Amino acid sequence: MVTVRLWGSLAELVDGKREIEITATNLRELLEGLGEAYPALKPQISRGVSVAIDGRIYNDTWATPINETSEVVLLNRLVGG
Amino acid sequence: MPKDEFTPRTFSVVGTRPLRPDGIDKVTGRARYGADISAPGMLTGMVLRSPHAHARICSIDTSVAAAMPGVKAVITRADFPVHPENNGTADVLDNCMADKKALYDGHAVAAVAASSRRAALDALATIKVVYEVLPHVLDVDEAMKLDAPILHKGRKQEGVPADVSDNVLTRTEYGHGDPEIGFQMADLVIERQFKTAATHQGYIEPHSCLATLGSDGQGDLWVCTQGHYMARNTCAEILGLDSGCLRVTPSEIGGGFGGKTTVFLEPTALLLSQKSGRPVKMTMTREEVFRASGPTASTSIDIKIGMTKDGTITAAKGDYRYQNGAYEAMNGTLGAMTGFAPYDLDHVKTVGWDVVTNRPKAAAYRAPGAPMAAFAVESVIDELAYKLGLDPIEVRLKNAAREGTKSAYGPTYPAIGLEATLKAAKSHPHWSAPLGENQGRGVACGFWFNFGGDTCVSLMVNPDGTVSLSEGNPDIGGSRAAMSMMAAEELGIPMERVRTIIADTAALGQNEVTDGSRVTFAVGLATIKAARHAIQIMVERAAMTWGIDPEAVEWVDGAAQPAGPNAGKHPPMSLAEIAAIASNTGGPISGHFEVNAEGAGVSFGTHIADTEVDPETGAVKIIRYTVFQDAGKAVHPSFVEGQLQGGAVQGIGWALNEEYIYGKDGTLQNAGFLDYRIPVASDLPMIDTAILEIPNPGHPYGVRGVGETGIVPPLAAVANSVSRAAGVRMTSLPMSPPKVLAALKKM
Amino acid sequence: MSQIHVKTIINGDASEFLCAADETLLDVLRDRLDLTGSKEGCASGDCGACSVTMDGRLVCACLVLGAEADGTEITTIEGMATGENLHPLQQAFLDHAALQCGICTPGFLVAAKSLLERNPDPTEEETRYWLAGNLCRCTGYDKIVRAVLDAAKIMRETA
Amino acid sequence: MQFQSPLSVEDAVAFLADDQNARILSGGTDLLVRLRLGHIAPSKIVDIKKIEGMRSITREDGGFRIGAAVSGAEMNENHDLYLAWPGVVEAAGLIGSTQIQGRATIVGNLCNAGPAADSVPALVAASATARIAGPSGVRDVLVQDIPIAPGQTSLKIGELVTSIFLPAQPVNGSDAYLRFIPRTEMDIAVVGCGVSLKLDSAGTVVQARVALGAVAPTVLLVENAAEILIGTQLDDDALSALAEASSSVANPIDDKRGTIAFRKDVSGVLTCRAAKIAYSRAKGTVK
Repeated sequence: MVTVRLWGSLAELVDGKREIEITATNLRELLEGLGEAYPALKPQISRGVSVAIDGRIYNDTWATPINETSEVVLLNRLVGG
Repeated sequence: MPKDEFTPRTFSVVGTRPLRPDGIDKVTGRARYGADISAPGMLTGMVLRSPHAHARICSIDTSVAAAMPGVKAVITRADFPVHPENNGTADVLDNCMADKKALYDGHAVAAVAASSRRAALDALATIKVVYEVLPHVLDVDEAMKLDAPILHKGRKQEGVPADVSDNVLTRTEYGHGDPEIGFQMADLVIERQFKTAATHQGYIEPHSCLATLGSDGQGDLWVCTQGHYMARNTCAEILGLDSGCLRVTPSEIGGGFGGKTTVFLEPTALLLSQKSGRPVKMTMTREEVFRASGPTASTSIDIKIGMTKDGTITAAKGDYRYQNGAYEAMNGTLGAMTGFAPYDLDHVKTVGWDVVTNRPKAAAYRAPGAPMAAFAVESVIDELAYKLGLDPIEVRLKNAAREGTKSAYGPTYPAIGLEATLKAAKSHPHWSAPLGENQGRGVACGFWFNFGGDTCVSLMVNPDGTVSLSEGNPDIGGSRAAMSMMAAEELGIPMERVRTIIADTAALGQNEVTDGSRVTFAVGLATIKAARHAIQIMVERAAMTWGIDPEAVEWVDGAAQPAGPNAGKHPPMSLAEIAAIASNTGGPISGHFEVNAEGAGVSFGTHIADTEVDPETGAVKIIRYTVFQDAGKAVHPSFVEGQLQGGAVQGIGWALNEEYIYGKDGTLQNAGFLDYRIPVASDLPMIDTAILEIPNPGHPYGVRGVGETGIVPPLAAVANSVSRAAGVRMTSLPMSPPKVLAALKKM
Repeated sequence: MSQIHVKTIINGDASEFLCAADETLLDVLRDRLDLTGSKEGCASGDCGACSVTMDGRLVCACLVLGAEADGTEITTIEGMATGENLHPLQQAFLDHAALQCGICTPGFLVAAKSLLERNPDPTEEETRYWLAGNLCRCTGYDKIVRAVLDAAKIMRETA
Repeated sequence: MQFQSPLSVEDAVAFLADDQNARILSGGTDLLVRLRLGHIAPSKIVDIKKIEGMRSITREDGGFRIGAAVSGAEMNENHDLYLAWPGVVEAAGLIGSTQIQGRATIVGNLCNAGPAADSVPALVAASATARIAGPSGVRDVLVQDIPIAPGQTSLKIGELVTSIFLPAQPVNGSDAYLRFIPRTEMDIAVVGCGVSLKLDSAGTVVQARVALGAVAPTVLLVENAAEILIGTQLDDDALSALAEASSSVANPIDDKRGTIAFRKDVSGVLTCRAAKIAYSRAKGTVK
């Protein structure tokens, strides 16, 4: 199981839980698992999220590995200039 | 776990300051920018724009224009063939050509293509648009009220409360701990509201493109853009084309700063070309650039911070309300994520609001959303330090985020360079230099994420031993030079032997836009990997020539050589030697690398600003300015300095005089360089820089993006400096002379 | 609209063109004569990207009518280098990395050349004020000013 | 649109009298901007630069006659003119960038009748006159009588200003002009102030004229400035009375360039600063 930390306004969609647990070994499993376990998160996930894994930020790469001890934080999908 | 790419090494090319390969073209006027190219039979395309801030478009009559001599095509929104499914693309189309409503002064409503500029202008003048003028709203706090004029219905996202208007599209909350507990532990709590005006990226080259599109859907587009793949994909989606049929070639780009990360004219130009059967060139006037392209958000921000007598921040709260113009954007979200990012906080809560108003659609502007947030946060920290009698750098050092700090936006930081920039600032002579009468010194920190994204590089080894490198990101500040340097470093040959070009969309795979300070990091990474790929092939060719196993060959100083005593004795084969016999050893040699380069390292900077305030007029003069920033590894230090200097000066302009000024009717009053006051040479001193190099573990050479962070601290650094010089806290940008004088008079 | 016949000397070469009464010198240079080195950044004289000299006087080509060029001598960025030899200012801009995007560079070079012709040893302040009509959004002007001062020094030493 | 470049004043007058939609082109730095923005659509452009005398500065009665097509840069390069009327030359020199200076003229600055025209307060303080040619001949009028409202002048159809006359600068006389702008260059004046002073040999003011720009629809003469300054040596009391007078006569608007309160305050500040410069120039302590 991986612990996923949500940002505040996402937590409001899952009964105020700031952290949720999900079975995932990579980014793809994480994003799919979240949407299935918590349908309320689906609209935001389909609009796009970034995921910080051990302090580095990922957007798309499905195969990015996630360990049980990894720090996983969901972020709004980032843009730059 | 993501694997570390960085290995410490010594460099022979990286870190030097060679001349840029595109330099001679640019100093002789030969370089071709967006508007510098023509095509046989070319028409001029021009746009008719709404004079109203908010109006229903009742009807558009183009019949007179269409019948005029020289007019070859006239289009309105009704001529666009598809409605994109993707909300973001639908917004882009709506911004390119208004549908049922004009949402801001300058919103495009029709376009013509004609045989001359004069004919196009005359035709535009005959187009009759019947508008029903609607009430408009420009200010973010006004737009959030329930009784505000509403731009779009039904776009509120989940999480936006019912007690704000439909103009509020998103509300985002970040943070951890409980600030209310933290404020109890503070010796001093300061809460203030801040305002910042909308500013424009201010690139000197107006948007321009030359489009050809046939009735068969085959097209070519020449355009000044930060992302030609983005331009291709967006235009294809908007026009219902196969993206493979549309080839986009980027021109030299005359500045972007985020403002050229979307399309404005391109779909219109393509459609006009298709309708007229002729190439169509469109170039915005400067007035159009200001009225209809790229400003960033204006903001209203509440910050509350508690501090103990020894300078420890006990709690921090921020409410960031940003208006993004007429369509969805996420500047407020990014403000809420970045404002407190430099600090190690136990109790922090930030809320970001993204709101629409009757202003042009906000485009990204260098670290979008972050400079305004830093202005507000760093101002309160400065005021706390001042009132508690503490050194403002010491206070920041005491609270600085470092490796292992849980950031205000969530993740725990890996190795970062904030502390190093603060220490460098503290020990720099600037910090201890004496100040004169009416002068003040301000310091501020800034943070930006930096990105990677889709990237392709191809590296061709030519028969004469030179190397051609193709990358897919427009070169906005010297990236061709940086790529040639990194390829040369890796291959072990002189930089002059590597020529880098920007390939068109048909010549290389998908590349993310030149944004997010990503190019030197991500394209650099792909360049190094492509060079390694070519080296692997060259090693195999040498091994074949020598009749030994490729594992027994290594690449040293630009040549293959036997590795270890068992490989046998062979003189090294240079790159040129291997290239010369490529036809004999299997054929041409090239390396390539395609990647979605994720995991870019975050970036921090600290700026010191000295200003002098004229107590009788409120005029502010920048006396001295120094930038300290972590570059990971500066590939070309002059170009890194240039990024830091340019970012600082854009921030100085934002702090002092730049602003979008609207009349009561919602029309823009200063759509030109005369009254949109970007800094001129005589406004400024030299901008000193100190580049720190704390390697980015995610890049083979330790490179970190540097382009954006430089604009984050200056708003606050200048405001803190002016506040100390004037003896009154400045909370509204720009700090134009009337505002400063009014503040002085209130004291 | 009848066209006006104009005879000029541009970058040392006799040049004739027809233009409409409302066409600017910048329009003529870029669209009729293919001299696209002068850039249009504003068309209102506020950015200096179209700087050229007319009878030795620095002007914005966007604020001169094509018809006014009749009988004058115009110099543009395209006339600055001699064959393959760059002008010392051009070389200094390269040496100092005084350009990023490069769109303002032709205007700065033409304006700086005009400065050094009048004042071979300008101070930093004189340089900054002379160039105040040339906008640059990339560099913060630091490296541009250094390049001009350095070129001035080189030109004095080799004069 | 037609383009004409007459060789004589008579021909220029004829072109202008003949066509009310004709516009005069001298430096063109305002005309071409308005043309490009589509704010005007003249049927005829009359370029006056080829008319004899339009591009020269000549001595006349101890003063200077400045042709209507003389650029700011050319004024600045005339050393005698600068020595006599440094304030006027500096005011002309503040109009726009180096590039604009190569073209812009004080007559154009005057005849555009913009409230913020830099050279006009300096010319008014200097008691300059404009020579006007028209269908009914030539007349001379005070510069302050030319602008009558923003964008409007007292010139009649067919008339044009052919030159500006700056009178002889008296012994112990000089002038100064200062303006306030948000940046250091490239802006339109938020407040402008021209001051012209004559002193006696003891350094006491015997003549004074103060004019303000950008704080009213047209240039303002601070009528009681002479009363306040004459007989003083610009002591602190005189200066604060002057500042007060200047601020109270200013009648500005709020716009994108400044607020009413700011413009009134800064009118007083600039008047004092300009007066001090003019005073030290007149005393010969500053050249």
